[in-house]
Amino acid sequence: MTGVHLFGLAGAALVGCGVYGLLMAPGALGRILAFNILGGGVFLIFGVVARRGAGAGFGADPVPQALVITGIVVAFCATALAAALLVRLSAVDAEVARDGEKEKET
Amino acid sequence: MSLLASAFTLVFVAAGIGFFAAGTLGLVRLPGTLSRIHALTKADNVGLALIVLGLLPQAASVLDAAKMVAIWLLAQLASGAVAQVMAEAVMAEATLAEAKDAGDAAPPEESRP
Amino acid sequence: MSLLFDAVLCLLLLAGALGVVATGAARAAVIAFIGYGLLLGLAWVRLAAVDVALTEIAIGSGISGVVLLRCVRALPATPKAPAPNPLLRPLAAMVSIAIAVALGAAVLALPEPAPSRAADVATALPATDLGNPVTGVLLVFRALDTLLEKVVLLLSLVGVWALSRDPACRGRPDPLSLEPAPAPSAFLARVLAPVGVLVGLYLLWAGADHPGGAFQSGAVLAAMGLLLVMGDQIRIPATQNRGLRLMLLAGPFGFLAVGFAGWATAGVFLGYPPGAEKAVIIAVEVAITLSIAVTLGLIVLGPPAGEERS
Amino acid sequence: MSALLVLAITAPLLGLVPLLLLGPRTGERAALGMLAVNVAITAGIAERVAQGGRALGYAVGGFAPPLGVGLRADGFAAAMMLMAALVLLFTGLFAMTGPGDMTRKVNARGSAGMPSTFFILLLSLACALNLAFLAQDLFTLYVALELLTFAAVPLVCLEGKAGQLSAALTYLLFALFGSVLYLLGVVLIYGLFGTLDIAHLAGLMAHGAGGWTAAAALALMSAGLMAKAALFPLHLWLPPAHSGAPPAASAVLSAVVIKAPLFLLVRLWSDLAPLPLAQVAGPVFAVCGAAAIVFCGVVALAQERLKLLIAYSTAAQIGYLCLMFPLAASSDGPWSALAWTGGTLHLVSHALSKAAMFLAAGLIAETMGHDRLSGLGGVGRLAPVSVAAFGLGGLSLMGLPPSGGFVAKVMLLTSALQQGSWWIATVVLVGGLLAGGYVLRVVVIALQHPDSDLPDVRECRWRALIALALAFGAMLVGFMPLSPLPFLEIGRPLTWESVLP
Repeated sequence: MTGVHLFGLAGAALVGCGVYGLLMAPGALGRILAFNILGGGVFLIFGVVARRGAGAGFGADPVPQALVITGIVVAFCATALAAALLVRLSAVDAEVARDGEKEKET
Repeated sequence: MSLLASAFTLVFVAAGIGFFAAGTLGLVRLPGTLSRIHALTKADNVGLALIVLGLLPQAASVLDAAKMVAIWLLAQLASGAVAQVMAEAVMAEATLAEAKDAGDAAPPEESRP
Repeated sequence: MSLLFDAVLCLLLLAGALGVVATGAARAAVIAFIGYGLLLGLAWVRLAAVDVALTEIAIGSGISGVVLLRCVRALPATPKAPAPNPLLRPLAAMVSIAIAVALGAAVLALPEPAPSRAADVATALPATDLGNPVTGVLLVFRALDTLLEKVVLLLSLVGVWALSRDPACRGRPDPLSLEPAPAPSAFLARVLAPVGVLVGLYLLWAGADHPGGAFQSGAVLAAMGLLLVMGDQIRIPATQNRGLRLMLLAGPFGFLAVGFAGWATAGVFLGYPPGAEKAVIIAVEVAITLSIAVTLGLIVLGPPAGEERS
Repeated sequence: MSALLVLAITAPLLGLVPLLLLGPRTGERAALGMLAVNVAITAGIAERVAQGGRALGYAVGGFAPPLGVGLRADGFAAAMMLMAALVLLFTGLFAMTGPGDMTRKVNARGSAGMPSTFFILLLSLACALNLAFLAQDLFTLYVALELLTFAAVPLVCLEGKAGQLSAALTYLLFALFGSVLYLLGVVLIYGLFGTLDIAHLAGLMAHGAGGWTAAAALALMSAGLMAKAALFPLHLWLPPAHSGAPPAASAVLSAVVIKAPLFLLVRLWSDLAPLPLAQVAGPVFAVCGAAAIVFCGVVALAQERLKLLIAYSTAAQIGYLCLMFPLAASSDGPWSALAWTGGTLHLVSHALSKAAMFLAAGLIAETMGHDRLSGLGGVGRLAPVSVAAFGLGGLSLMGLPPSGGFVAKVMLLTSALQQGSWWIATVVLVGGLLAGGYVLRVVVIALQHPDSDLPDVRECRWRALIALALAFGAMLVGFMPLSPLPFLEIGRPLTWESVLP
């Protein structure tokens, strides 16, 4: 058992955590966070693959590293879009609820 | 020489970790946001300073050492300013809560616009 | 000794992830997530992937954290969505554990010696004159992915802007913090921002040969921009501002232009002119850093609030 | 090396510059121009593939796979690209600010053109789809899928209503979950083989390398693609998202956006996976497909709103492609080739007919002010062209001649009968009956004598003609001979030999 194996197992466990969060999170924000945990686990496994492929004078295979960097940015974009959707949805819901109450009063 | 440097590093980093531990303990155990911020910023600043100081002899070049000192300075600046901002926010919230309490004490008909 | 360190780090990572997933309170979960991101950055350093570590800490933990904290502040304290049936909890836990175990077994069963492209990269890298192989993969060997990922970034900003109340998506986004800014924020912005910009530019410059590069630099620059906004040092720009839009387009379309120019200079799309590879690559990096910084900052600021009534 | 492949990906992006920098009208015209250019480029690619009888290839940056990223157009990819480009152009024309839109009163029920954001998203979709059809690198395909998601999700909520926003959020979460699963599979594949190029991987996997980990990786990638394509049982996000969007957006979402993950599913299982593995996986897909056809078909019959009905019909029709997998993976030469042609032809004809039906439904809803089926009696008098477009598009769903759906379904049916798969043949027939039920229900209502006075409005004629043109397109596909098409087979099996220098 080496450190690299440990990180591989940790990545697998993070994926498990993320799946649990996606299944059981009470709200959309919880699901967004779980998606990020899940993504982090997948990236970490990719990092382990990269580290195992060390050679030719590099500490880790550079191709997976570059792919992970791209992946992190894409995951950020997804998080940002989902968060913005969630905020707008809750604002619109609040408006609808307020209008409903007003109608009841009149 | 290298033995001496290692001993120096060991002592100072250990001391720094001690301060960090104390700061974290304060964060977890102390009551009230203000006292927590106080414990955290004070202890962590000293802790970071000790760790940076302890690591200086290990730096490969003067430039690396300068980078570490710069990290310490930046962290000082950020934590000091952020602590101030947070403290102001806590005070503002407290004032708001007081005003709200006073409002609630008044008869409900009047508090409605 | 280092195995012990790795083991402790893995356990902390796991605890952080469980904390995020199990915490009911939204704000606490987000703060736990930021801490988890920092730990993940450490794990990347241990895996000899410093470029990824910088990206994870700057974007995966830093800017994502700000976006999520803003989201928490804007949401009502009590979510209306009902929690899933607690009876399902053991079932979900079992499914998750099964997935984790199977995946762990798959990771341990990967072939030895591991297949790798490191040798290919090492052979092809000297021709580009770059010292950092990750930058080489991102900007030369797999430049198409990087170019399109810039488009993804732009598109996610378009998606955020489309959520504006104003159908034309014009105006300025809502302010980030209290107005007027508290004195310490203004002080921090004035003192830290110049230093931070310097750090960002250093990351960009160093990225050709050492860990660093456009993403890491762009994230730091975006953070400095947000700091200036929070400290009332600069005004949030309106989304229809022509200069702003040019900055957004500079990265993806500058890159695309270099790609087309490759036909003339190197005979192939996204090829670099022989002899001047490094100079052109750095020019592309400057353009995409600018766009990344502006786009990230604007994504954090959120949809514009509509045209101001004068 | 064919530069057209690069242009197919980059040309649509060039249209973003005027949209983001110039006024909305100029940007809109430039976008439509770019969509037309995209049709020309994809037609050029299809023509070259047909002429040369072999696939076109391009190594981006001059770095051949596995170090670099390769683009490759075979017959199947070229057909899909041309279809997608046509649907996007027609939808763009439908959504543009047309004559009369600017002067029309706000309160009159007239469709104005869509905002600039719509055209930004449409062009990005064109880029993402072309990339998904051309890229031969599993990670580049991941980027293509993400690009597709980021262009598709905002389409759902362009009007910012509460229902649309929540449908968009659900769609985004499903799509992201799909992406992560797909990426996890990609990571395992890289760990096993050290390359992500499909042609290289197919060669490596053909000898059974990778063992159960490779099978697990393919399963993960397929599950991710299924979530993105709304394949039963992961279809729950589709009906609210596709029915809530504005008509032009619904049309592209239902017609072409879900086709990219389906296309990749076909790539994965008929080009990448070794045959023994595909023979194991085939029946699983077929069961999912059969469940989709029957379950979603019955639910579509029970719908009270026209757009929801069409959306459920999309979820059902996706199933036909999945019926193809066990038939195409059998070692029974000509009959498996027939099934493969039928399944892929179904992707094309469904795209054209579904786009026509969503556009027509949008016009019908706009004319009547609602899309409740119970209140649509007699709408055929107000919107005759739209109802005709809806009905002609419906022919293809029902599998009646002359239509692309007819040809595709007869091919699947013949192959199933020849291979003795009675249950698949039964599902094809039952699905056709269900589709007949829900399409005819709408047409009968539309042609009824109206219950009450009809509103004094007319359908927007030129927009209805666009829908009709798409429906005719779906019919034209029906004049293909009932045999495996040589064009779709060009460039199979996958290899870079004689494609790249």
